[in-house]
Amino acid sequence: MAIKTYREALNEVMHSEMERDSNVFVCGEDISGGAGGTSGEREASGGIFGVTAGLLPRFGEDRVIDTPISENTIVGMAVGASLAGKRGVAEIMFADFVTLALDQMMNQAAKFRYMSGGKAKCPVVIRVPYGAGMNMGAQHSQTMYNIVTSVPGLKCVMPTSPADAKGLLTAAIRDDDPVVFFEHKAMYGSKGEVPDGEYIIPFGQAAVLNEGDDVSIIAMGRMVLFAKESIKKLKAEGINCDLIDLRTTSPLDENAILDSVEKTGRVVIVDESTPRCSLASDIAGFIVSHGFSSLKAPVQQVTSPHAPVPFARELERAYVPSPENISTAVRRVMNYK
Amino acid sequence: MAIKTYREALNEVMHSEMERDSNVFVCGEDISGGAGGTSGEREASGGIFGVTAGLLPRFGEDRVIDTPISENTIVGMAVGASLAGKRGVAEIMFADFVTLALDQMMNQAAKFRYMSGGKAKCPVVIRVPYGAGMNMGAQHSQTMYNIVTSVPGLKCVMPTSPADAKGLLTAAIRDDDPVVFFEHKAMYGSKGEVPDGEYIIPFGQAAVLNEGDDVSIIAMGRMVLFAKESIKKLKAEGINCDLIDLRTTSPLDENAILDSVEKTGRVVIVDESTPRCSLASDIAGFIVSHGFSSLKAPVQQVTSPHAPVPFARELERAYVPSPENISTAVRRVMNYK
Amino acid sequence: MSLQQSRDQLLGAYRQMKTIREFEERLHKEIMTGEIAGFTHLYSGQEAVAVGVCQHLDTEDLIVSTHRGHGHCIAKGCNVKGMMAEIYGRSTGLGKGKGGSMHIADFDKGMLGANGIVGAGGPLAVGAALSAKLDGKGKVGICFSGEGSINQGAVFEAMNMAKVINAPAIFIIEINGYSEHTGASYSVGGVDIAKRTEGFGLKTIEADGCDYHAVYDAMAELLDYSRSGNGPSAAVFNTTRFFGHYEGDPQNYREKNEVKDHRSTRDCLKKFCKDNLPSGIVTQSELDEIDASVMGLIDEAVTEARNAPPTPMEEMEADVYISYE
Amino acid sequence: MSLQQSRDQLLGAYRQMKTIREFEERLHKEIMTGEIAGFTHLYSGQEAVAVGVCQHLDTEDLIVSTHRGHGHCIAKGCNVKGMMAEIYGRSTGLGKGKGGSMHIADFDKGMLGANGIVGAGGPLAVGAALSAKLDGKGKVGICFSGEGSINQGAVFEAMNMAKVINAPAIFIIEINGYSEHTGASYSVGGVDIAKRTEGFGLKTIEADGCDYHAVYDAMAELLDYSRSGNGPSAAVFNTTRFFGHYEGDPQNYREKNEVKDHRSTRDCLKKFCKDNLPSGIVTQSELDEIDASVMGLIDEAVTEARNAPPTPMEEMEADVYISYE
Ligand SMILES: Cc1ncc(C[n+]2csc(CCOP(=O)(O)OP(=O)(O)O)c2C)c(N)n1
Ligand SMILES: Cc1ncc(C[n+]2csc(CCOP(=O)(O)OP(=O)(O)O)c2C)c(N)n1
Ligand SMILES: [Mg+2]
Ligand SMILES: [Mg+2]
Repeated sequence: MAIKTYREALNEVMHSEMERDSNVFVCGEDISGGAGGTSGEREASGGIFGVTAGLLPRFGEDRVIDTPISENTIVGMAVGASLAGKRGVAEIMFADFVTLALDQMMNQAAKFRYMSGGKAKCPVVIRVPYGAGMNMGAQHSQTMYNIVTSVPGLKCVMPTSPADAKGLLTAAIRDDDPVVFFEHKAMYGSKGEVPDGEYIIPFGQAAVLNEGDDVSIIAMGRMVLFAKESIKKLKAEGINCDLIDLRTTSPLDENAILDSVEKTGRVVIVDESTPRCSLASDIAGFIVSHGFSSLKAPVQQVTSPHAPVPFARELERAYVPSPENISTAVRRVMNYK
Repeated sequence: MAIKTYREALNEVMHSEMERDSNVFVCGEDISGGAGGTSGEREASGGIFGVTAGLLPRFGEDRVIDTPISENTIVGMAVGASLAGKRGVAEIMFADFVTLALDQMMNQAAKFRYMSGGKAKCPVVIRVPYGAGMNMGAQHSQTMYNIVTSVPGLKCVMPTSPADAKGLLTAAIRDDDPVVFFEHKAMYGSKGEVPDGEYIIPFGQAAVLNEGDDVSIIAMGRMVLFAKESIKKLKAEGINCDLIDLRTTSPLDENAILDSVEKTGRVVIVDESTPRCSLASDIAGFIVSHGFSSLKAPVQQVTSPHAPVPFARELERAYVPSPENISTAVRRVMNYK
Repeated sequence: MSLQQSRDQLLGAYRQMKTIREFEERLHKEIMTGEIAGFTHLYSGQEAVAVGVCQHLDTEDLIVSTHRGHGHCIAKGCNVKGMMAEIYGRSTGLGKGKGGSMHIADFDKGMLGANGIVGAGGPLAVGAALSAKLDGKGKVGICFSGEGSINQGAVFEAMNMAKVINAPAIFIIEINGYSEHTGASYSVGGVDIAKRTEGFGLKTIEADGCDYHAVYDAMAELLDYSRSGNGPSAAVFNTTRFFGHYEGDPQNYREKNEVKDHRSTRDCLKKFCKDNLPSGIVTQSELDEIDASVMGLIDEAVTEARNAPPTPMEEMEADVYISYE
Repeated sequence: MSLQQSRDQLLGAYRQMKTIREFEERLHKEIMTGEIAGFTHLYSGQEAVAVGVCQHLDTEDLIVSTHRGHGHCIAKGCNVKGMMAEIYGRSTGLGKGKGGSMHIADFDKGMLGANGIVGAGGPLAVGAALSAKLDGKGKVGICFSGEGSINQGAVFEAMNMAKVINAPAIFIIEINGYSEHTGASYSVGGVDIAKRTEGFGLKTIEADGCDYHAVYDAMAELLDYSRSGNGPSAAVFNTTRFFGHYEGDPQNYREKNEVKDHRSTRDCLKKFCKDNLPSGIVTQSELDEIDASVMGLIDEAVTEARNAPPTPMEEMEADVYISYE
């Protein structure tokens, strides 16, 4: 095992999967950068977040495709090529731009197999940097994974550590269904141990990152890191929490959720999205429909408010769920009698 | 009061609002039809579902705008004009095509007021025929209202009777915020009494269409009609249900939901959408977070399955929630002890 | 003047055009019985385009079609009975009845599907072309579009993308005069579609879409160009549709005699006969034989579809994913 | 050769260009202090376009801008201090600090907003133009776009839509050579943007975007055309940006001396002086006075923004709707 950043883990998977399978290609805006520039530096950036660095020099322009600003066609092209036998890994620079590519995701990629009676195969991966916390304003900070999760035919993956980034991206590229892969922008620099060699994490298996009998905290994406912080403080107060990192929101590890709820009877769900039709509500709804008899207290949903992401630093800080918000919610379910 | 169809009610509102306010205009594909045709018949269709009939002859081409097939721009144009002082009423021919216009809905219309610190006003209405049941296949049958409901800054309206169609569309056109207005395709021909003269239904006020102490059925859109059917049969079995027609899913009438749940303690939510991050889960989640102490049984969510809408008649019939599905769910919550 | 084609090739082309025509004429009748559900858009009148294009292709050349896809399917070699059963929504359909008329596909035949989203085929076809480029075997990805779809952002993006990545994508634009109930002269700003495609740097040819030979020849030139690594190209074909936009369309926007006139002056099958019978390269009796065999095939297709078992209930939730847990 | 402008007008134009330039040069420094959060895209180098266009407009003419919007804002008359405070994310900002650099708007000034979604301004501007058309007062809706945005479907759709509905929309395309880290020659298939806009039936003029007079004159002609009911038009201006795509961009894709060279050969302020000082219509001392007053304004703007109160917490959930319950 070596210590690596989330960014490095993702980058290495793309290198190794492109090496392993010549059908894999990547495409997106400025994923190498430098095309048509005056310096002659053909890889000028390696992606705006540096995640695709080194691919172009190694695999060439045919398989590492810088594109014009055309999100719908970036995704659609990857989908079309994947129907034709390739494995496209498309990058949407910011999750917010999923709005522009949703038709190819929801009406095309997600439905081909079904509409063809099982004959089509569309092994495409759409990588989506998401999330707030960097003062990028209302159109560069959204989460969007609730929309993706809602679509039958898409899988939705949200790694929260460098190791999971490796295991899940490898699984995504080898998966034969369309996968949307959410990477939190504020996590690219985060570090952790990453297994050497081939490492695959199957979809639909949540990780139990902490065990405790009092409260079940169910979280996804960057919120898992905040939940970890909160758990440490709560432990000092004598509150012990299960922490369920969903890892994939579709498929959903229903058993992991129900097992934990059965044990604790008290639930806090942490979701960076705005509240309506969110993952938080999805899971709260799932629990009240399927784990009702275990429940001892109202399920607490910790989300952003029903508002766009504000620009001003102070507001954005208060907007995104924090470890303190999580702790407060946990204390509230503990105090419910 | 006169008996009118849902289609007629909508059509009359557009006539009267365009008459009343010269800032109102409508736009969409084939909303009059006939432009550039060889017959010279300038209004050849009045909209593919006939909802905009008669507007062009009465108000002329400047305000009744047939457009090319460009959903993103149809909506964006209505949004831009509405920022500039008009009131645009845009039609997206099928809800499924919201995928193409989502950027202008979610990243533009929904956010202008917030991002401008309250200075912008965007009184746009986007009319969206939605829903399954007419064998139109996976790309012409979707619901999409869960996505719209999730977006802060949009309002989401779903009339279920000709009277509500009148009252809510009038409110939508006069509302100063962006409104997305969902009309079920299978309901256009349905009839009912419609109040004469000006009739406005404020947003955020659910309708209690039936009262009963046993179970709360919460539904929206066409599912309300199915719930009514189910309720009749259940009554014969001695089960009495509240029926809450949400009418607007954003804003949501939280009190109407909680009041009913407090009374019955048993809840069935009926939502035509697929299950994940749906309205059904949203409301189930809301109830378990805010009405937990009243609950006597698991909340039942009646939705379509996590699958695209199938074409074959038999499959589509089984796919959409039916009155029987609702009754089964009601019996299940009744039998829970 | 036109490129030479063998007798077999000509008879094959005729058979396909005739099959499309009769498939559609029959559907037009069957739909009135109420047995066929949903939306059906007939291709009748435009046969020369689908067949003139697809005559040049093999199964590794990929096509992406539109809501009006039956003709493209037949021309690309899809099984006619499987198509009919799909339109009837039966288990024996090409998509087990789960897709329907607007979603007929046959991936084994290089037919990536009809499509209910106008314009969505553009990006998909560029992807198909990209795949062909990566494979380096001189194959192409073909996008069929109506002239109405040429107003959809996706199609423009696709043209630009194909040019930038130098993919062998060919955009076939069929101007049948209408986009639903709206005339082409209204919805296409600037009107001249070839000027648009040229603005994207696509080599473009315009030709008469009611003339099989004109289509065939234009495509020979474009395919030669795109197969040899020169990047994307476009063909603009003027044609006509003999039925309404969808079955049930009262067509108020059309001059009363337009279809009748076009059936007599712009029928691609009649034109094919006029062009090929006089020289004797094909004979009337050969064509008659084909006609009879086509009619027989369509008859069987309808009978079998009608009698086919419905799609079983398990299919409702099957094939959403290959694996999901 | 160029259209005559009064001394006052020229001094006004110079003041705006200088204000934009100094606003951006100052931001470039302030950003390094870490006090300004988020993404900032500087407009420096392109001033002649914003000012040459907006000199013709009044508050009822509407403009829609891009992520690189500061210049368009200033040229359209937005309050400079309110802009600076917005960029600092303060309560005194034009959007109370809730929008930020990418979302500065001033609806009272006919400035419908910078925009973080590349290409989204196209449809919005057509809407603004439609509104102008309905009002019938000869006003226009203007869409600023970079040459990178010209690959976005929304922009094409918007051009077509404007043509079809004959709306007085004017598309201003600023070719500054790059779309983020990618050169224009790569991302624009077919390369010639004017050929594209003409393909949509837009009257199009190309001119030197580093030359205030060239921009001004081109716009006079287009505005005359579009204001008089002839429909949409487009201008393609070649220009350059003096900083990176966003602050912090290492600009590896640019030839080492490119910016230095452009600063010496393509500086629109220098060109303006060369064009207008010799004739004596404006004098160096007048310009010096303007320079001093601009520097003073920017200084004050920064000081006031820094000292302004932060946006209060109540604002976090305010103004999502006008009414909501
Ligand atoms: C995205 C989208 N918008 C609208 C429609 C409805 N619609 C179906 S076909 C059609 C007209 C298409 O015109 P054209 O491209 O000329 O094809 P044609 O029908 O003439 O073959 C429209 C508007 C659709 N299916 N998809
Ligand atoms: C829809 C969308 N895609 C991508 C981006 C990221 N992005 C911001 S600016 C930009 C380049 C724009 O280039 P151009 O239009 O030439 O404008 P310039 O930056 O040169 O002013 C890109 C790709 C975005 N903001 N929105
Ligand atoms: Mg057409
Ligand atoms: Mg640029």
